[in-house]
Amino acid sequence: MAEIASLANAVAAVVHEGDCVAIEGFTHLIPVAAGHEIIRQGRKGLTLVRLTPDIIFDQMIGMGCARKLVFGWGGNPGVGSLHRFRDAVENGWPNPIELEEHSHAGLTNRFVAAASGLPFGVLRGYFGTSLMGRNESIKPLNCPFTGETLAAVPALHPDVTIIHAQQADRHGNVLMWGITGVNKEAALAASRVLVTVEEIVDELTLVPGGVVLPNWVVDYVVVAPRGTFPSYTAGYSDRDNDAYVRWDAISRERDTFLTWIDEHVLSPSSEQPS
Amino acid sequence: MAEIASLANAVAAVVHEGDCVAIEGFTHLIPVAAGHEIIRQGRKGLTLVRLTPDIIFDQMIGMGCARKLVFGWGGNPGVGSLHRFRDAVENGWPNPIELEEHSHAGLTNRFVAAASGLPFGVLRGYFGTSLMGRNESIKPLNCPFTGETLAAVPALHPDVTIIHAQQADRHGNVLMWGITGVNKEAALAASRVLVTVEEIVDELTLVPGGVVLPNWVVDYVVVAPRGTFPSYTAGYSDRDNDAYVRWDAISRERDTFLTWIDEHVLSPSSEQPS
Amino acid sequence: MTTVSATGREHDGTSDYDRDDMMIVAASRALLGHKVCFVGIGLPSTAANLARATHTPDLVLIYESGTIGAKPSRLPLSIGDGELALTADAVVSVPEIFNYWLQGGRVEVGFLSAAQMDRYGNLNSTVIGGYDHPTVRLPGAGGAPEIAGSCREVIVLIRQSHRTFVEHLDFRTTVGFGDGSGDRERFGLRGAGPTLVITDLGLLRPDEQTCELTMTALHPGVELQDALDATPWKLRVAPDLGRTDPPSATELANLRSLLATQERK
Amino acid sequence: MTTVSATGREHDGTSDYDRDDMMIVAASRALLGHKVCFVGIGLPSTAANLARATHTPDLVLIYESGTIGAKPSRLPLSIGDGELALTADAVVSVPEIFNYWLQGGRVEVGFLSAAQMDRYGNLNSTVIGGYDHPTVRLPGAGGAPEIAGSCREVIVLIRQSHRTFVEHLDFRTTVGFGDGSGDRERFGLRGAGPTLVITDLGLLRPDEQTCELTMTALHPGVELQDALDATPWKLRVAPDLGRTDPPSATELANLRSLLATQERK
Repeated sequence: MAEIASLANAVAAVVHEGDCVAIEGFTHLIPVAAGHEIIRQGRKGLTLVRLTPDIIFDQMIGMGCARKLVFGWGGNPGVGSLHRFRDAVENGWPNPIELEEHSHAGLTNRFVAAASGLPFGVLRGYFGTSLMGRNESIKPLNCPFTGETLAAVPALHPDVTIIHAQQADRHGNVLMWGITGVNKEAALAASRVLVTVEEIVDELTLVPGGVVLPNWVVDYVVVAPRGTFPSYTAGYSDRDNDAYVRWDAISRERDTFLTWIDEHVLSPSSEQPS
Repeated sequence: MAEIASLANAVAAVVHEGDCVAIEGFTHLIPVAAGHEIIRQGRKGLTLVRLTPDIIFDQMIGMGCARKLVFGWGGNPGVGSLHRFRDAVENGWPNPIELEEHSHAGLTNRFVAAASGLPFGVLRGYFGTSLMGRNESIKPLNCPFTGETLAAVPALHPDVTIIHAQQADRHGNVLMWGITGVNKEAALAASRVLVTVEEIVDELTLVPGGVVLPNWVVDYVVVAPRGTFPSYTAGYSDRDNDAYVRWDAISRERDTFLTWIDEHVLSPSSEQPS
Repeated sequence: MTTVSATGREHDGTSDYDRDDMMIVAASRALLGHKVCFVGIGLPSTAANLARATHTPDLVLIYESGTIGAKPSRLPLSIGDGELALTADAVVSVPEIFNYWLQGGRVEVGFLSAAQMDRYGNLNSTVIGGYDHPTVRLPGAGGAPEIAGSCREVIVLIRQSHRTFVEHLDFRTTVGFGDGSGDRERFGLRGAGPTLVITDLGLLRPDEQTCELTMTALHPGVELQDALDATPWKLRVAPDLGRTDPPSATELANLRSLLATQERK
Repeated sequence: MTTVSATGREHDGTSDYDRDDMMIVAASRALLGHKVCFVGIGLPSTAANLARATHTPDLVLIYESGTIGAKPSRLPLSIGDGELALTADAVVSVPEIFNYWLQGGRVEVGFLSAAQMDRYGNLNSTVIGGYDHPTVRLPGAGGAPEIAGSCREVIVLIRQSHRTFVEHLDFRTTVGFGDGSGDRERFGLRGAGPTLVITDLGLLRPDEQTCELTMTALHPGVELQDALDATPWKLRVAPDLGRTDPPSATELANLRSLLATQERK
């Protein structure tokens, strides 16, 4: 049953040292504010899971939150590389990180399998690629009817999934719309679910394309207006494309990165979007 | 690319002797008018597929359209037995029919697998039941990660799927809402798709819970107002519960059944809902 | 006010009740303290809505048609009743209901009924007689096998007689406890199975060791001999055999109001 | 009007064009007569929208984020751009996009790019150098492997040089034709694979027998020796080597209009 809590309390309650933490949102609805709170709380040793690691994972990796990354595509969308991600992989700074990489379809089906209470998902994919040999979580499986060989991937059950949505009601029922990506599946796959929202409303009004998460599958709801900045929240905020471009320069060097984090994440006034 | 056609022309184009024909709609949006047209066109030897065979399948079975039935639950919802279905199974009238029965979850996942381009679907189910031994389309499958044994079911690709929706636009894009059941999956599983609709509108306006089938996955769109009677179409018509009760009496005996079909399906004036 | 229930008897609106009413009331009581319930049409739907009206207003009703959190103001006539969709927190596809919500292990209590049940709570809703040439062809499995497999607990509503309680099922549509202890695990079924069977005579629960259904309570006015006579096998009886409380005035009043909402009376 | 394209060169709005423009125009031409296209951001998105503007207004654009039939009025900046959702016929979940629409075999043409490509059209977008200690860590697979596997055809957009055309990939992220004829079938890949590679120098297509990429046309102003020099292996050349038509005035005008819609110029 969802509890409405502060960001600090909710993150402290659900994200523990060493946890497997999925943070979803496909370009849209990226829970940046929650990621910043994890940095502030100094969580280490996390297995971070996300289809598209972008700026928020770059920041968390750069601050040493991650022991391992499970992902599909790690880049600054439309701009280029994630420099903190690269520094960790190429140079082990601030710590080496283990990589488990998938295609988007493969990782998506790991969430789907977990949400469905199945131990594995099946897809056409991976054969002939170097991913197959590199990743022990991909195995061949024969169709018992046609004999075809398909790829099986194990269900992925995060300890906690964090997503952002437009609204919740006072009972903690959640409503999101627009591009909702794999948010529902990632939430239903997890042991604990934290949803940051733009606002609490008296009553949720269903909209076209709306996805509801009832309060009995959500643990914490946190009001975090503009909590997706510089990503966006349809109906509430626009993507700040310049911030993505700026991040390229900020993140290139370790010291400019640390200075930015100090100012925009760790400083007492930094719980506002930055 | 969807063509807007008359019911008679569209059914003649997509439903051929001996075809595997899925007619979906879960209580809501049952394409009764299309089923009646199949009866009028005298199609025989069909493999009829439907999660919940109800009045329309009872009528088609009683008129000898079916050679085989693939289904999950065959009853008159809230009333009792399907007497024509029972007469065919118990007494072979008007012809014996082969049964392939599934649980709803199993048959649903056969559609999902087909829609997904996979040769099989996986679910937790069937073990310990008599269905397992009776139905060759259910096979055990071991999880390559945990070793657990699950049930595999083969993808079901109907030759044609027929569904009903609220609206289409002039380009044949389809919009349905309310309880949409397994309509999308059944359509995406099929080689040919026929959608009957309440009306053609200039522009589709998305609604909460709305499901769109773009015109490039639909072959024929047919305007059939009240085409779900005595089922219902949210926003257009209510369920005629008394008709379901009346069907029990009409269908109990072969002659009252045949008289009803003559009057309400085969007579020249019967292309109106009845 | 005189109303006629689904089973055709007359009520005077006071403490008069019949065996169906008792089954419904017992089922609604079993939902006390529960959160999420998978509901079929008929007695289960009435019982779940009686629980909402009486003691568990926030009970989440999930119907197989895809409606999650339906709050019907009248008893639905089918699991795809428009009233369910209109009052639900969310309407999702049938694949999603089965895969994400039921198989995902999110439903606490599921209701089932059947034409036949054996001593291990296995159910037949497929055929009476042989499968290929049945005496009576029944509707079939529907959602039952997976409801029985995936709900954390299952409540079976079934009348108790030699017709319904049978030594050997003609067809095992749905697994209760198979042939006894350990079979559910062997079949990979995740929930606890039929933890409660509510009949018109009383309540049965599985024995902790053997999983054989054991009469644990009798409804008011029912003697133990009635239950023994209605059961074709040597019925196990709990040493502390209890007695169901009769429906309270509130329960009956709420039930009458619910039944009065049915269009077909 | 003077605009600066994504690659930073100036245009005078006339027939001046650069190699990126030629690649985009060639890609948009390849979409003529097609119906459904899976689009990534950058050159592919520009090419697909140029095709919509120029010759195939009904081209259905599917972006991995879940937008089906997007009709953006400006070039999107990411595959999850709000403009795509607002203008789409339908927005579905990412699992649905991959499973029902891509893997379901409903997409005719997919676009891909990569850091490296070999002679069989296999692609690397994962690492330069060794996997465990890479010289350059690239973003990774994303949607590419399944786009290459399930689209009926794939068009690769890649510059032609010794950096991008390599004898041996450092990592095979995405399968083109594997080690040659028959490998796609062996890997269970359903589409025809990279039937067209568009570079800044010209066009390559797989040999019908061996699947090795063969230079079939050169862009205006490019000499065969340029292509041979840019390729580290002995490049196969079609006997009837063609010449790409230069961008027409209409194509260039439409391209300029599209690029002008980008917020970041």
